[in-house]
Amino acid sequence: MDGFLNALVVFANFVFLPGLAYGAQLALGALGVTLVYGILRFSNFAHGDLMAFGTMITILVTWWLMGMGINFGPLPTALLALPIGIFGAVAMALFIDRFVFRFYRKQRSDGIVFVMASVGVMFVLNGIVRLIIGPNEQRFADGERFLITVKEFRDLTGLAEGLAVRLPVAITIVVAIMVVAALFWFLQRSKTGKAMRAYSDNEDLALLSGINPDRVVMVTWIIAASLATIAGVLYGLDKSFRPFTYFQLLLPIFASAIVGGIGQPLGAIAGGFVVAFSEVTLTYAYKRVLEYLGFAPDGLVQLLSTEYKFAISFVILVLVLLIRPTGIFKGRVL
Amino acid sequence: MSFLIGETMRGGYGGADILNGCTIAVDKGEIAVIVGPNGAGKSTAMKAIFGMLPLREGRVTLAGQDITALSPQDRVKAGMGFVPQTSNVFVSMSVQENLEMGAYIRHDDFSDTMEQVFDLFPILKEKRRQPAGELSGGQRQQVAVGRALMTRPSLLMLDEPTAGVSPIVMDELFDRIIEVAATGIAILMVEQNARQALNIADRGYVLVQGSNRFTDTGEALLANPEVRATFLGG
Amino acid sequence: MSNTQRIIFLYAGMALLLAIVGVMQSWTLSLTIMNLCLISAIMSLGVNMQWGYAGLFNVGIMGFAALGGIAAVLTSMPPVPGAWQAGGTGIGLTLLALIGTIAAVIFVRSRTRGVMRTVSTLLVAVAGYFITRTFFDPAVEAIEAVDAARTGYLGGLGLPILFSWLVGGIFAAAAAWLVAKIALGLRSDYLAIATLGISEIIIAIMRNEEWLTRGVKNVSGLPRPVAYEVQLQQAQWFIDLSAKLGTNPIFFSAIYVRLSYAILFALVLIILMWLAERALNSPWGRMMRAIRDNRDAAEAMGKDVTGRHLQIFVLGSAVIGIAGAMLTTLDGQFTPGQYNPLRFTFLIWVMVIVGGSGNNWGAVLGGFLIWFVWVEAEPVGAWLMALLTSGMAATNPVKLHLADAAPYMRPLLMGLILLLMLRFAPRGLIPERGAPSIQKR
Amino acid sequence: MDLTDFLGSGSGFSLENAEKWRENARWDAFPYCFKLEDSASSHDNNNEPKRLKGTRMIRVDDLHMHFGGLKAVDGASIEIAKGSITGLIGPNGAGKTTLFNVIAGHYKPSSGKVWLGDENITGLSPHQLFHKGLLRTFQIAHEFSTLTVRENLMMVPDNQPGERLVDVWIRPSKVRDREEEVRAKADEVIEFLEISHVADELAGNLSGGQKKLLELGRTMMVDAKIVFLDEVGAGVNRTLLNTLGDAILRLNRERGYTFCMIEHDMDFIGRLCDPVIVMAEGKVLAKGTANEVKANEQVIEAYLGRGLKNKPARKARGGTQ
Amino acid sequence: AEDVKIGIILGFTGPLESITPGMAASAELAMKEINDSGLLLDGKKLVSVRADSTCIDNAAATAAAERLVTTENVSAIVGADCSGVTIGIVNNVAVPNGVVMISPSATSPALSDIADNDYFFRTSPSDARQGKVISDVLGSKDVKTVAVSYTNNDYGKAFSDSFVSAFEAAGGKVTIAAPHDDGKGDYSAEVGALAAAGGEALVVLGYVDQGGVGIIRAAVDTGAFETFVLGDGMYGQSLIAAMGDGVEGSYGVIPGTEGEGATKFAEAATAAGLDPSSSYTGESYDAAALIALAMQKAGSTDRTAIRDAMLDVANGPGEKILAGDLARGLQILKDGGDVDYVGATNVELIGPGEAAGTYREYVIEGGEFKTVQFR
Ligand SMILES: Nc1ncnc2c1ncn2[C@@H]1O[C@H](COP(=O)(O)OP(=O)(O)OP(=O)(O)O)[C@@H](O)[C@H]1O
Ligand SMILES: Nc1ncnc2c1ncn2[C@@H]1O[C@H](COP(=O)(O)OP(=O)(O)OP(=O)(O)O)[C@@H](O)[C@H]1O
Ligand SMILES: [Mg+2]
Ligand SMILES: [Mg+2]
Repeated sequence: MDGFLNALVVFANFVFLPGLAYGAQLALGALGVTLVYGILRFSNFAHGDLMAFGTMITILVTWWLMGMGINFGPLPTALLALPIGIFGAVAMALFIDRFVFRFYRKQRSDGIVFVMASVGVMFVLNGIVRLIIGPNEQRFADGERFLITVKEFRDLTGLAEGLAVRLPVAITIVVAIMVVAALFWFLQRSKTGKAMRAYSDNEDLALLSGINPDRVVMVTWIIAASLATIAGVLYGLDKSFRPFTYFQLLLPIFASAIVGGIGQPLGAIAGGFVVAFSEVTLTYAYKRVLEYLGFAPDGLVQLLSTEYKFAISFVILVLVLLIRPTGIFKGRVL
Repeated sequence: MSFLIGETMRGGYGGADILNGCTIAVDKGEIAVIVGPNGAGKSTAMKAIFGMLPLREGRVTLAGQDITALSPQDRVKAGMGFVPQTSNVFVSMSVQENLEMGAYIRHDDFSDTMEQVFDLFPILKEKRRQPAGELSGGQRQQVAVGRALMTRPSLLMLDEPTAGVSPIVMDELFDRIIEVAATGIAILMVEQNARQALNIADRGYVLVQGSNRFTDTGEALLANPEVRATFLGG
Repeated sequence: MSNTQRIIFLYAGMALLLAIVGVMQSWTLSLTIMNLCLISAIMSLGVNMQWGYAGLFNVGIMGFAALGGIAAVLTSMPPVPGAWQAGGTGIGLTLLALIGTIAAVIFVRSRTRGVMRTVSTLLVAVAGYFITRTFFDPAVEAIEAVDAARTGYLGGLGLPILFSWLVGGIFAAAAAWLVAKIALGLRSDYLAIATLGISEIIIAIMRNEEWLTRGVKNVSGLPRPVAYEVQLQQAQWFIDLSAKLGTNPIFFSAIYVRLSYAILFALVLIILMWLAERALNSPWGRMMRAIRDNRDAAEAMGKDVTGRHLQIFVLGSAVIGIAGAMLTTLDGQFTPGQYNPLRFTFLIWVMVIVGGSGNNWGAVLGGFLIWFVWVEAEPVGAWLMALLTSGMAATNPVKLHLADAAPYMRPLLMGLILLLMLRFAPRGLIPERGAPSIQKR
Repeated sequence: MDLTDFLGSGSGFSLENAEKWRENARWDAFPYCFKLEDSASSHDNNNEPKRLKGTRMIRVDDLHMHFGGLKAVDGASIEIAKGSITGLIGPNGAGKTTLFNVIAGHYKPSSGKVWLGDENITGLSPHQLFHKGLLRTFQIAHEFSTLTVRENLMMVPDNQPGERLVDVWIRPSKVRDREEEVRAKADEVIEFLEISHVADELAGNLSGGQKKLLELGRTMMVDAKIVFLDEVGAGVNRTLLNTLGDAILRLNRERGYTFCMIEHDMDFIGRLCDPVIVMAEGKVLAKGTANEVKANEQVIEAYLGRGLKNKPARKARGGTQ
Repeated sequence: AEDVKIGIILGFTGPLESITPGMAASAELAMKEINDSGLLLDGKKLVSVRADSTCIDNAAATAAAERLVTTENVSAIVGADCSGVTIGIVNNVAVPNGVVMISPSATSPALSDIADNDYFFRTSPSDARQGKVISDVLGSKDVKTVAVSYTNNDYGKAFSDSFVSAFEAAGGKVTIAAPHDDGKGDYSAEVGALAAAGGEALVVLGYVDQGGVGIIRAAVDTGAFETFVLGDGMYGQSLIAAMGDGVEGSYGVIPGTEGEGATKFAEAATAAGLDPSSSYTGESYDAAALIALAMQKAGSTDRTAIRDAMLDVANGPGEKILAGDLARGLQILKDGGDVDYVGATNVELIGPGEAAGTYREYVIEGGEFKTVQFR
């Protein structure tokens, strides 16, 4: 019995929880991407850098708060600073929309032109963030890091293996669930949400129904920028903040959004977990788990070496798309 | 002075003008029908009246107010409803949501109106949960008209509402349009089922190359042999 | 301004930019930039075929460029006899086993139906996998052990590196064929992510299959198709020639080498451009645009959409592969680590779109211009920053911070220029002929 | 086929011109796209067209097409005789378009078979069917929006050397010659459809009706065995539609084309079609001549209706102007 | 006297962007020291010109280097950082134009036998030796099994290879040697595999501000390993700041001298507001210092003359010159004497111009790096 429990704990500690954490982090990022994708109909390459921008502001405010001696008990102070970070990111997003994307909207440009414009924005944000906070890793996490550490878990249960649960991860998962529920409700049920979907479906007809396109766009950016900041801050709390890493996150985030089905909030969540778990489960060496279950494998029982983790997540992705050509949740074809 | 007047409208899509000084007017409680060959500029005229095309010349007035400068959304708020000829439904949204979007600017309870639309087009009630993109061509057309009716406009503009609908539904539709007009709403429509349409029309316009060729009552146009032969298919 | 005039005007402008660099900075730099411009232009031409002609959203450019790169290694590097001795047989057997497995799978599939078919296919495949591995693993280990620090791989064929440009095209075409078979059924962004994924897989393989590519240890010292500067500097004829021209041999050797590359690259570009223009302005190009516009209708009009997509995907990828091989040739080394999506995929896309997708001249111009900006954004950015801070006192902390941050002006400037260009030419600098002035989307 | 002889003045469209044509010969002198024997005007006997009645062309066997739970086509079996103009009518959503889509290879049926002559064509792809002489139009126009109208037509003919890259690169003259022919043919079709003034306009910019005309025009570019027309008439001016009807008749009589058309305009159906098949709810409801069908109670109930209810009231209100 | 330009080409944007500013600043620190002394070639001043190698984009790096050499007319170059771009620049720019280039951080063995016409040098030690040193350290602690995680580039790969073979030759067992990619978001998969393979310690051969620290963070979070053995790239105050107790008791080696060179450099750097423990700062300082000394020795800023004087000043015989002591070195050379530059990292250019290096073994105790011994 102990063997089984130990196997379970090992699996949970090294595969399930990390996958869950990473998946939730990707999912939050993908939600923002998928929203812009769904409503404004282009893939926003600046999303990673928008995440970095919002997080940067949050970090600066957090430092200031810390300097003032303010903290948030066991929770990270950054959560206090988050609203201001969100505000900053939203302001930035609206500013960008006003001076970049609006023009193309009026021109009725092709989707691809929007994408390229977002690449331009990405470069600019890239520069701005580095100009202000530099390219280095920044730490801003305080408060408790663990809900339970490996050692505490072992002492508590008397098992040979331990299980660590990190507070930022717990927060991320809770937030991800709340956000997706809210977003889903908002888009499917609320009047504004429906107006947004209508706008994304057929701009002209939306106009004919009296929907104000500027408002739809504004709301979209507000939500997307908020999501970006939340995702960025939670990610930074759990791992660390480095502009370059945030930019690199773009790829798995896009993968998540697309494999889940473009424009589908639930898909973004599912996609995040598919990507995360395919990375973790397929490259994990199952030797220890099997040993606890009473087998004695000679090798590491690793399906694929970790070099291929990124590649394997894409293999899974391609496979998913071959079975469901428009993503897990039947996204749109633009 | 009619309720809606599009006066000596001139304009196009950038190249040569499509509208060459045509004038369209309709009064409350009246049905006006525009007919004409393909590419005559009928849809363009509708768009111009709705503010979706910049006018180089001419003006549009609604209830005596000059609305030439108003944006389409503001025209919706001013009581105009429009069913375009093509892409006139939200394909990814369900039938019911399409109708709800029609009522977007209404803040009252619009469930009666929706019931009325469902009465008019019973098939839509059956398909209320289905995405409009999966409907048959005629069903889509019904959704499009239904959506416009949901606004409860004081002026309803229909660009070929009966294209692709079955005879029985077409009759229903015309019946309903007559009823709607009887409640004091102005109706402006473009039709290729011209004989049926002129039959119920108070006014008819024959548009050719962006200008008025004939303007008369529906009956008179129907009786005119030249119009019949050249534009109504004999 | 007519389209032809516009083309001439913009190309002249581009030439002027390069000339300005020549005068203000140096001619070697100008030529260096131009050589890369030529290669970028070819890549961008390849992408334009896929996107501009047929609307295929390929985001796997990186993978095809890398395949071109590895072609350069496999064609031109000398074989490593030790490695062949150690693992050649093993690799040969692996290949046989692989072919055997595929044959067996095909055989089994032709003889079975339904569930049995899936089950037996799976069984045969798994068995084949293990058999292959038993040959493969020891062979790899043996090969990688042969002087790991310097070789540790099989090496290449030792042929002149110019061949590799063709081979690169063929490699990329073969891979594209496979990718197309798998993924071309997908539409727009789903195809994009699939191609992106496949290109990541290609790179992962190149980085990790050391026996073939040396992996992250890189392969350097690829032979050159043109002379080496150092040798030129010592050759008597060259010294005489440069004396006659009144230049310094070191400077002249650099110019000479870069010019030789430029001529080779330009030749390739001109040939490809001729073929591409010819194709685009023919009924074939018309058919492609029709397919792009409405695939269902094209299918109903008797066009084999899948087949055509396959064709253009393979052709476009081959062009990218050629450019990839050329790039590796110019670099003189193969570094799998350098293939990242930003530089090798998105930058190329920027070239195509800024230049004008659907128009070969536009795409090529985009390749030139964007590469130029990519390189020149750095010094110009630093210069701007210096200008910006020149008014501040030398000890001003803001100035110090900004001076340190000068490198980040590069992305900033790059982004701004990109945004400006898109703003003033949203359909590209040289838009597609008669491109949509369609009001509705 | 020799077309060029028939190229008229090539002048652009003008209304005066068009009207003159109309007055003169009611289109009879106007070339379709093939060299046709002169024949009596189809208008004289348009209710009883003579037909090359022949053997079976298309047979659909107990066809089912389900979308999830929805049975769009639910066990339809129809036959289309060679040389006929078969009408297909039915209420909106009856499954007519879906049936077309299955026959034309856009959907794979859930079950059932489709035969072209003696050949089982179920599940063949649209482009394969095109090469077997099966053409179709789309109910919602599927123009190539960034191609000009002429290019839209010119891309249709198959086996163009210009569509093979190798020929493009090494045999330009062959390509050019063929291109000339195709262009000439396209111009004829354009003139016939009264859209010469927009021949060089991008198809995306056409009016709704013009797009439908273009849709029909594409089927005129090649020799077809059977053409499926999905509501070509919807949105097309009735005068022009009559002309199209004549053209269809002539193609049918003189070239032996088989047609199957969906249409909601009963006059049009009545003038052209024999037999008429009525579908409802995915099944075949009735079949017969136009007049038989018009008299069928069930068809009236489900499809034709009994005319306007409000019309008398309306008349009473007449003259409010 | 007029200014002498020195190029600094490092990856200011791209994957290494967080360590390159410190490297460049260190090189500039050496230049400042020399300028302040006023002794270089009758008071010539060194001016640094930075250029961006991007670390990964060969083509852009070549163009940037080309600009340094042909436009800015630099006398010599400090750089580049990553091996790939370094090779590219050496082959396509430095050698053809005859410019000395000293890389502080490119470690690839391929650079050892490059046809460089003697224009290329590096102050970073070859990894082959370091692998052996770490193996020795483990031996002395009686550690028998370890797992290895290395950064997936030529540095990490070669390092790991040399370590694994040294360790196995010494009777140890490597349970798994798995690479990690820098700049990625998540390392759970890698740590999962490493943990499953197990071992008494985890040997991390990566960068402290890149994936290396990510691996350690994930390992500490999941309790996979308690002791980490750190390669030179992992040394840095930021590691302790980031991981706190997590790395308590871990140990590792960095190139370092027994003498005061490193300490002196640390002092000077700290005074200038730099973090001396950031990766490759000492090597960068040394690269710049060597160039200046070679100029002084050659008595000219001619590119080839610098090349010819390089080995003279870097190696014995002569007066040993430490970091922070450059003025003295310049003076000796000016007086016609000989120097043996030791610098911050105990520079000894051997054979084809590479550093031999000694290593400092340290252990992390009480949140500080404590020197154990030199190897
Ligand atoms: N792709 C689809 N997915 C789901 N349902 C569909 C789809 N296409 C058609 N349907 C449904 O199938 C039924 C038949 O549609 P079809 O288009 O064949 O009708 P139709 O007879 O052509 O009608 P109309 O005269 O209005 O064009 C309709 O109820 C429609 O909602
Ligand atoms: N978006 C557009 N851009 C450019 N030209 C256009 C556009 N839309 C329509 N046109 C042109 O304007 C003319 C009139 O078009 P319009 O749609 O008004 O015709 P219509 O009278 O509604 O015809 P139909 O009965 O066929 O719908 C046509 O010749 C068409 O080619
Ligand atoms: Mg119209
Ligand atoms: Mg239909």
